Amino acid sequence: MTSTTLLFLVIGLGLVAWFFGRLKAAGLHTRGKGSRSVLHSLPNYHGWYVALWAIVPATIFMMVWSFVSPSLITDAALNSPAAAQLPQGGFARGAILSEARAIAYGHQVNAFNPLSQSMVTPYREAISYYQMIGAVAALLMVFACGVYAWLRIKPDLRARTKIERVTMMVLLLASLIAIVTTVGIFLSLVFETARFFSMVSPIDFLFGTEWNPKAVAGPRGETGFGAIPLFWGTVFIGAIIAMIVAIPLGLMSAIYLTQYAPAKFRSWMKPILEVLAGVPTVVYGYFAALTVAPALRDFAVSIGITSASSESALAAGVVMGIMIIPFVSSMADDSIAAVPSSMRDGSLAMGATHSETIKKVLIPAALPGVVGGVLLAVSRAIGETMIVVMAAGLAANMTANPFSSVTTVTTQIVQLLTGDQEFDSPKTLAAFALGLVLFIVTLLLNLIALRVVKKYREAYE
Amino acid sequence: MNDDKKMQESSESINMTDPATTGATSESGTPKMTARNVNVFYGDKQAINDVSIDVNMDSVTAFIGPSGCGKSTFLRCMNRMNDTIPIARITGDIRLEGDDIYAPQMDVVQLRARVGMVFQKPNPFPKSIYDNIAYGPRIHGLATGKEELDHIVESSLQRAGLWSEVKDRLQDSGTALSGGQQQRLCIARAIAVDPEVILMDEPCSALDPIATAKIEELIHELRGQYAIVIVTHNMQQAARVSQKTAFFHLGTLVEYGETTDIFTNPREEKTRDYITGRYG
Amino acid sequence: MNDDKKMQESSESINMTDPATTGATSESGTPKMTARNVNVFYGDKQAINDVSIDVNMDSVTAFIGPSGCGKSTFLRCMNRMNDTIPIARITGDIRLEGDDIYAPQMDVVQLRARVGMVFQKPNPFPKSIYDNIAYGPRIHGLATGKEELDHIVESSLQRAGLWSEVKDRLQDSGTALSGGQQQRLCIARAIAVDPEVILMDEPCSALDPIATAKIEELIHELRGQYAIVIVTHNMQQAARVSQKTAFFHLGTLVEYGETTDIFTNPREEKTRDYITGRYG
Amino acid sequence: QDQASGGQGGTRSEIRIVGSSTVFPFAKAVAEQFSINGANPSPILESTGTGGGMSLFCAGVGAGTPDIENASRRIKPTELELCQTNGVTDVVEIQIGIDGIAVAQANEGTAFSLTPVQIYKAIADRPFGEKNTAKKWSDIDPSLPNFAISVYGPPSTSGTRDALTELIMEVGCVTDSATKALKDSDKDEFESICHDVRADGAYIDAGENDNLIVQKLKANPNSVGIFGYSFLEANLDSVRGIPVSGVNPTYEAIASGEYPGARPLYIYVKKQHVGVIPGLSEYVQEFVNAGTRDGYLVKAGLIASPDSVRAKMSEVVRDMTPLKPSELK
Amino acid sequence: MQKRIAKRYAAERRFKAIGMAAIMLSAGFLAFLLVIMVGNGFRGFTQTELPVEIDFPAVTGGVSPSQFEGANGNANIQSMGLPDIVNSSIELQYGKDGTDLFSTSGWTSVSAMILADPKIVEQKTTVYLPVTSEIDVAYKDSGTPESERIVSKYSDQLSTGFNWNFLSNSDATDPMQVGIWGAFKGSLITMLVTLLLAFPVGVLAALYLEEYAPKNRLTDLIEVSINNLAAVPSIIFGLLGLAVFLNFFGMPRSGALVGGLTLALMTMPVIVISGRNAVKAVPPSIREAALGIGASPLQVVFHHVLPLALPGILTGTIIGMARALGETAPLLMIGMRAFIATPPSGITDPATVLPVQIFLWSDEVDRGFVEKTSAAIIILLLFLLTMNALAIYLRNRFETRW
Ligand SMILES: Nc1ncnc2c1ncn2[C@@H]1O[C@H](COP(=O)(O)OP(=O)(O)OP(=O)(O)O)[C@@H](O)[C@H]1O
Ligand SMILES: Nc1ncnc2c1ncn2[C@@H]1O[C@H](COP(=O)(O)OP(=O)(O)OP(=O)(O)O)[C@@H](O)[C@H]1O
Ligand SMILES: [Mg+2]
Ligand SMILES: [Mg+2]
Repeated sequence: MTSTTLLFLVIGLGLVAWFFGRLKAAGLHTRGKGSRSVLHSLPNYHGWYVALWAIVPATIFMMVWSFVSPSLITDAALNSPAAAQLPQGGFARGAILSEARAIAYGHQVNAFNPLSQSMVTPYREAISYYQMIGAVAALLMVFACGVYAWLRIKPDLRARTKIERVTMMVLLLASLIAIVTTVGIFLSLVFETARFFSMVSPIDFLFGTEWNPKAVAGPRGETGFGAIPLFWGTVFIGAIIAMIVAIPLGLMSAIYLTQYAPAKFRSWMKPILEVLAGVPTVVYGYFAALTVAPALRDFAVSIGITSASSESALAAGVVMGIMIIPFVSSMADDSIAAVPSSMRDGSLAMGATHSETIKKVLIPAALPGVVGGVLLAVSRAIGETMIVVMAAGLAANMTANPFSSVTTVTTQIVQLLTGDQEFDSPKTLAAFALGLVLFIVTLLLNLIALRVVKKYREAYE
Repeated sequence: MNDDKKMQESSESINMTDPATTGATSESGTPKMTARNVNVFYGDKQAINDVSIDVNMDSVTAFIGPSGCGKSTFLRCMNRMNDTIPIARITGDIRLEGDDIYAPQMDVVQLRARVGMVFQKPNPFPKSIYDNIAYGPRIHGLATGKEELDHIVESSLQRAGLWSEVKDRLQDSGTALSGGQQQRLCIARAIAVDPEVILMDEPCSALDPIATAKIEELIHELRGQYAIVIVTHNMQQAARVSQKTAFFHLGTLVEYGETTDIFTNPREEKTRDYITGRYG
Repeated sequence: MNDDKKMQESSESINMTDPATTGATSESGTPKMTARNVNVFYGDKQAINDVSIDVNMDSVTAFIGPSGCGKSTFLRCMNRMNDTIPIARITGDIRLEGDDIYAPQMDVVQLRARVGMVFQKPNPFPKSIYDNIAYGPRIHGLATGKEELDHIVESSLQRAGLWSEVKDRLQDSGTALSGGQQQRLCIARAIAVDPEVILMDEPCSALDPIATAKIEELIHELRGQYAIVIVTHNMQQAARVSQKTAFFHLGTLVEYGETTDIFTNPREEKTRDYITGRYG
Repeated sequence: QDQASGGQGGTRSEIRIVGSSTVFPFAKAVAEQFSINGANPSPILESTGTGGGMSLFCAGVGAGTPDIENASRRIKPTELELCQTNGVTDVVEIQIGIDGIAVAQANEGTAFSLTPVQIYKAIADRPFGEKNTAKKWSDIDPSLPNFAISVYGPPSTSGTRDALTELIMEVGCVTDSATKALKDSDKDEFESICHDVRADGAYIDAGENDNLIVQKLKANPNSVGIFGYSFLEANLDSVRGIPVSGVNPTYEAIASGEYPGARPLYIYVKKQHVGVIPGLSEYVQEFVNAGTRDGYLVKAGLIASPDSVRAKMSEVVRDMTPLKPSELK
Repeated sequence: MQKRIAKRYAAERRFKAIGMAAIMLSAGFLAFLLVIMVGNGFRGFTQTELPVEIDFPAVTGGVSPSQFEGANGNANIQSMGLPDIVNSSIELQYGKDGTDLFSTSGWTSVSAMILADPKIVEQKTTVYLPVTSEIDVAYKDSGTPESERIVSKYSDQLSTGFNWNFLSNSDATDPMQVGIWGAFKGSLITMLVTLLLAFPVGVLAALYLEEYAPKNRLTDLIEVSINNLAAVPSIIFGLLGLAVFLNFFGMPRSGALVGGLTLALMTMPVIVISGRNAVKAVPPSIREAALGIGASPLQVVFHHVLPLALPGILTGTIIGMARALGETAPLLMIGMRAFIATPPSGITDPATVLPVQIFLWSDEVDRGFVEKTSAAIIILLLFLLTMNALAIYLRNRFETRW
C-alpha cells in the first residue's frame, strides 16, 4: 500500500467516522424546551468532531513516518547481501541506492547503473515491510482516536465550539504567514549583509557617492561601494520621473471618472486603465528599450541635447509612470469617493462650480488618502526591475539630467547576483546589502503610508 | 454636468392651477419664491406630485410630514441641488423673485449663492473656521481685499451667534467644533455669501437638545433678514420656529397655512391624524 | 470569540438596589428578563448608567427617549449583540428566566436564538425568501426534515402576516420585497427560531405609514406569545403598541411604568417635558 | 541518515549546467545537439553568471547540485577551495574555446583605429596615477578624431570586464615603466591604477550579451562598444570592429593571438558525477568536438582554441584529469 | 460679475477637458503599446519557406507506410535517417550548398507529416521547409547583403506560412525552431501552484483580519507585514525563495513548485488586501442579521460574508495572479532563467515561464529572435487580457447591490 492510497484510505475512514458521529448525535437529538434540541451542536458538527479526531492524528503520524521510514528502508536494504558490492560512500553509492529505490517504487524502469538492479529486490522487500508497519499503525490510530471521539459524543458536548476553535486556529495561521515571510526575507538577507559589512564599511556604503565597485580599495581607501547614486537613480526614476507622469494622469483620470464621466463610460474605462497595471514588466521593458528610448533620444538630439544617450532615465521613468497610472488612479478614486458626499453638496450649495468643488474641497479632503496611495505606488515603482534593466542602463550616475543613463537598486541587485564575480566577493554580497536596505526603505514607506491613510480615515469617522 | 437640464413644461404650466386650492398663500407681501405644479421623478418613480407653494420673506416656513414624503426632495429643487442626482427629473415652474430658476439662462452657480442651504448633518469643510466662512465670498469674488474678507467672516459668525465662541481660534479646523457649533458654522457659511433664501433640511436632527435650542434661537433672530425654509420631523419644533407650515404626504402637499392654524385647527383629516401621532 | 467576556461584578451586584426606586416592576407574573444595575461603557464613555428593569412575557415594553440616550445600547445588551463591539464593556446582571446571560457557561449563540432581534433597517439576507426564514432553523437544527422546515417557514410567515403576499414567490430574493415586507420578513425570520423574547430597535423608522401600521398590527398579534421590547422615537407609536414604557435620558432610566401612566401622568418632570415635545 | 538520498535527493536523469552568460549560447547549442535525436534527455541549462554558478557548483556533490559549470574566467583558488571543503574534490577544467573582446563602432561612425594605451587612457579612472580628464579622443592623442569619449562596455561584475582590464587595460598600463614597477612594490596601487575604470560618464556600463547595445551604437554612431566577439560577428551588417594596434578583430586574428583581446572560456565538470549522471561524459565530449575550426560552435561565434590546447583538452576529457590547486598559481 | 462667472465657467470647462485628456492619454498609451507589440510580433507567427520535392520511393528505396503508424512510428522514423533523406532531396534541387538555405531541423516537419499521414512515403511530395533565420529575416525585413542576395535569387519561390511550430515547440537555439509551448505550460503549472497556495491562504487571512482579529500588537504586526509585502520589490522574493525553499528546504531547483511558492508569497498579500476590501464592503447589517438569530461568528462569515465577498475577492485574486504571471525578477533567482527544451510535466520538473522566456529571447544574439520575442509577448498579453476580462466579467456578473 503506497502512502497515497493510505492517505485516501484514512480520509475515507474519516468520512465513515463523520457518518457515525453524526448518526450517534442525531440519535441523541430529542426536543427539549420548546422546539429546541437538547443537543448543544448540530449533528453535523459532532460528525466533523469525530472525523477530525480520526484523520488529524493519523495524518500527522503518516507525515512523521514518511520522514523516518526512508532511512529505515535503506538501512534494511543495506543489510542484504547484495549491498556488499556497492562502492563505499560518495555520490555514486547514493545514486545507485536511489536508483534502485526508484525502480522498486516503480518510478523508473531501467537502471543507468547496472549495480542498481541487484539492489532492487532487497529494496522491494524492505519497502513492503515498512509500508505495512506504517499502514497498520496509521489505521490503528484512526480507529483509536475515532472511537475515543465517538464515545465522547454527549448532548452537551460543545462540538461546534471545538470545531470553530480549530477553524479559527487555521485562520490565524494563514495570517501569520505574512509575518513568517517578512521574517524570512529579513533572515535571508541579513547574514550575507553582515558578511558584506565586514568587508565594506556601512558608512561608505550608505553615504558613499560613487558606485563603481573595485576589487581593491583605491588610494584614498575608496571602495566604490557608495550606494547613494543607486538610491538616487531609484528615486529619480521611480519617485520623480514616474510620478511626474503618473500623478497628474492618474489623479485627473480618477477625477474625471468619479466626478464627470457617465456611469457607462466609467464602467468601461476603469478596467481598460487597469490593464495598464497588468501588462508584464518585461513587456514594458521591451517597449521602453526599443520604442520609447530611441524616440526620446532622437527628440533630445533634435532639440539640441547632443549628449543624450539612448538609455535614459526618462525612458524608463516615463514607461514606469504609465505602468503605475492605475495604482494612483484607483487610490485617488477610492479616497475621493471616501470624502463624504455632504462635503460636495455643501460646496455646491454655496454656489461653487464643479471644478471649484473638486479643487478646493474634494482634493484637499482626499489629499492624505491620495498621498498614501502615491506612496504605495512609489514603493511599487522603486521595486521595479525589468524596465530599468532593459531601458535605463547600468551606469550609476548621480545626475539630474533625465536624458542620461542612471541605474537603480533592484537592477544592480540582479546585475551583481548574475555577474561573473566570485560569490564571496563584496561585489556579490553587496546585492544582499542593497536588498536589505531597500526592504527597510519600503517598510518605512509603508509605515508612513499606513499612518497617513489611517489618520485620514479617522478624520471622517 | 446638468447645466442644460431644463424644465420640460415650464411655459404652459404657469398659473394653470389656482394656488389657493392647495393652500399656497400670498397674503403678506410679494412672495420671495413661488413654485407652481412641481413634479419630481426619480427615474420612473414620482417623488413630488403637483406641488405649488409660495415662500415669503418675513416668515419661517416649515415643511413637515412622514419620512419619505418628499420634503427634502422639494427643498432641493428650490436651489437646484437636485441637479446633482442624475436620475432626478423635474417639471413645473419655480421662480425666485419672478426669475424662472430652471430657465436655460439661469446660472445655477449664482442661483445657489442666492438660495443657500444647510444640511441635516453639519458638513463643515475640513479647513480652518476662517476658510470655511471665507470659501463662499472667495469663489464669488465678494471681497476685494483681506480686510473686507475679514469683515465678512466676522459679521457672518456674529450673525450666526458663533463669534464669541470661536473668535480666538479662527485657524482651528472646522471639524474640531462640537456638533451644534458645526451646524451654526454651516449657517454662518451660508450667510456669508449674502443669500436671499436659506433652506434648512432637518438642521437639528443630529444635535442634542441644548444645541437644538441654540439653533432654534438663531432661526428666530435671522427671520426677516432672509426667507427661511426648514424641514423638520419634530412637530414641536415646527410649532416653535415657524410662522407657516406645509404638510406633505406621499409627495403631495396636503395642507399649507399659518402654523397656528395647522396645529390647532387643521383643515384636512390627514393633517390632523399626523399631528396627533396617528401615524408617521 | 467573546465567549469568555463576562460580567465583572455579577455576584455582588444582584439585588443591591431596590428595583422599585427606578421603577422596575414585577406585578404581572414572573418577569421573563431581569436587568439589575447595568452599566455600559464604550471605551471610557459611559452610555448606560445603573439601569434596572424587568421585562414581562405578557406585555410589550417600549423604550423611548431622545437620540443618543442609550436605548439601542441597552437593547443590544439584552441578547449580547454588544459583544460584537470590541470597546463595549458591561457590568451588572441580566438574567433570562433566572440564567445569567453573561455567565461564562452561557452560550451566546443559543442565547440569541432565545432572544431574537429585529433591526432599524430591514436587513434580509440576499437569498431567497424561503432561505431567509429557513436559515435560523437550519443552523439550530430545529427541523429534522424538509417537511418540517417547510412547515416552520410557512407558519413563521403566517404569523408575520406575510404568507399571503409571498407564498407564490418563496424562491424570489428577500431583497426584492418592499421595505415594509422586508421588515416583516425579518420579524418572520426572528420568529422562525422560536424565540422567547423579541427585541425590536426602531423597526418602523425606515418605513412608510402604511407599512408601519402593518407592523404595529403584527406586534399586537404577537403579544403574549413572546416578550416584546420595542425601541421607538415616536411617542404615539409607543402609546399605541406598548403596555409598559421606559423613558431613558442620558443613559439613565428616568421612569418605567404602565404606558398609560407615563403618557397621561408622568411622575418625573423630565418625562413630562419630553412627552410634551419640550425637547428631543 | 538516508544514504539513498545522499543528502541531496537521489539521482536524476538529465544533466544540469549553470554558469556564465557568455558561455550560455554555446552550451545551449551543444545541449541541443546532444539531445537532438532523443538519444539523451535535454540538459537543463541555467544562465546564472560565473560567480553565482560557482557557488551552486561548489555547494556539494549529489543530485541537487549541478554537474557542469560554465565559466567566462578561470576558477578562483578560493572557489576551488570551497569546492573541496564541500566535498567536490575532483573538478575537471576544460577550455572550450576563446572569446575575443571586440572593440567596435557603428558602420556609420567615423572609422579610426586604437591602441591598448589609448583605450587605457580613455577609460581608466587614473591613467598612470593622474585623474582622468580626457573628454575627447583627441585629448588623448591629437591624431584621434575630435569627438567625445563615449564607450559602452561591460559592467564591473562581468567576466568580460575582467578580461578587458587584464587583456587591454593592463597591457596599455604597463607600457609605463614606473607603473609597471608598482606591480611588485605596491600591488594594490598597481591594480587601482591599471584596473579601475572611470565613473564620470565617459565609460558607460552596458549589459554584455544584449541586442540593445547594437541599437545603442547605431543610435550614437560616434560611440565605441566593447563586447564579446561572437556578438560582433552576428551583427556585422550594422557594426564593425575597430582595429586595435592595427589588427582587426577577425576570427583569424583572435585565434592566432594577434589581436590583443582574447580570453579563454571554460567548463568545469564534477568528476564525481561522471558515470552517475547519465550522459555526462558524452556531453563534455560533444562540447569539445563542437569547438573545432569547422564545428557548429564556431559558426555561433566561438573561436576555436589553438591546436595544442585542443589536444591537451582531448586528453583531459579522456582521462577526466582533475584540476590541481597548484595549477591556478 | 458676469465676467467673473464667464471666467469660472471657462475654468470649469478647461478642468473637465484636462480630465478627459488624461484618460485619453492613458488609454492611448495602452493602445499604442498594444499596436506596437502586435505590429512587431505578428510576423513571429509566420515562417519563410521554400518548396522541396521529396521523391520518397526513390530516396528510401521503398518503405511501407504501415511502419509509421502507431506507437513505434517515431522510432522508425529515427531509424530511417530522415535528415539525410531530406538533405539529399534539397541538394538535388538547390545544388551542393542547398542545405545552407534551410533551417537545420526542417526535417522534423517532414517527420510530423509522415506521422500524420504515413501514405506520403509512397509518393513524390512537395513539402515547404523553413529557411534559415538569416534568410527569414531578410525576406520579411532586411538582412545581411548575403542573405538579401539569396532572397532576390529565390524571390519567386519563397513564401510565408503559418509557423505551427511556434505554438507547439519549446526553446531552441535556432529561431526558426523555437516555440512557446514549454514556457506556456510552465507558466500554467506555476500559476496553478500559486493559485492553490495563495488563494486559500489569502482568503483565510483576509477573513481573519477583517472579521475576528482582536485589536492588539500581533494584529498590527500582521497588518503591517501584509501591506509591506505587497510593496516589497519582487526581486527580494526571489532571494527569499532561494534562501528558504532551495537552500533550507532543499526543493528541486528550477521547478514550478518553487516558482509557484515564491510567487504565491508575493501574490498572497495582494489577495489579502483586496479580500479585506471585499469583506469590508459586505454591509454590517447582514452580519447583525445573522448574529441576531443566533449564528456563531464562524457561521456568519462562512454562510453570509464570504459568499457575498467572493466576487470581489476573485477579481483581486485575478489581478494579483496577472501580476505574478508577468513576473520575471524573482524567478531569475530560483533557477527558472534556464534553457529548458522539454516542457515540464509536473511541479518538480525544471520549467521556465513566459516572461522569462521573453527576457531570454530578447537577449539573444540572433536577429530572428526579435520577432519571436514580440510574438511571445503577444501570447502573454492574450493570456493576461483573458484573465482581465474574466475579472471584469466576474465583477459585473456577481456585483451585489444593497
Ligand atoms: N436619490 C434618490 N434616488 C431615488 N429615489 C430617491 C432619491 N432620493 C429620494 N428618493 C425617494 O424619493 C422619495 C422622497 O424622498 P425624500 O428624501 O424627499 O423624503 P423626505 O420627506 O425628506 O424623508 P425624510 O424625512 O426621511 O428625510 C422617497 O420615496 C425616496 O425613496
Ligand atoms: N459603537 C459605539 N462606540 C462608541 N460609542 C457608541 C457606540 N454606539 C453608541 N455609542 C454612544 O452611546 C450612546 C448611546 O447610543 P445609543 O445608540 O444606544 O442611543 P439611542 O438611544 O439608540 O439613540 P438613537 O435614538 O439615535 O438610536 C451615544 O452617546 C452614542 O454616541
Ligand atoms: Mg429628508
Ligand atoms: Mg438607536
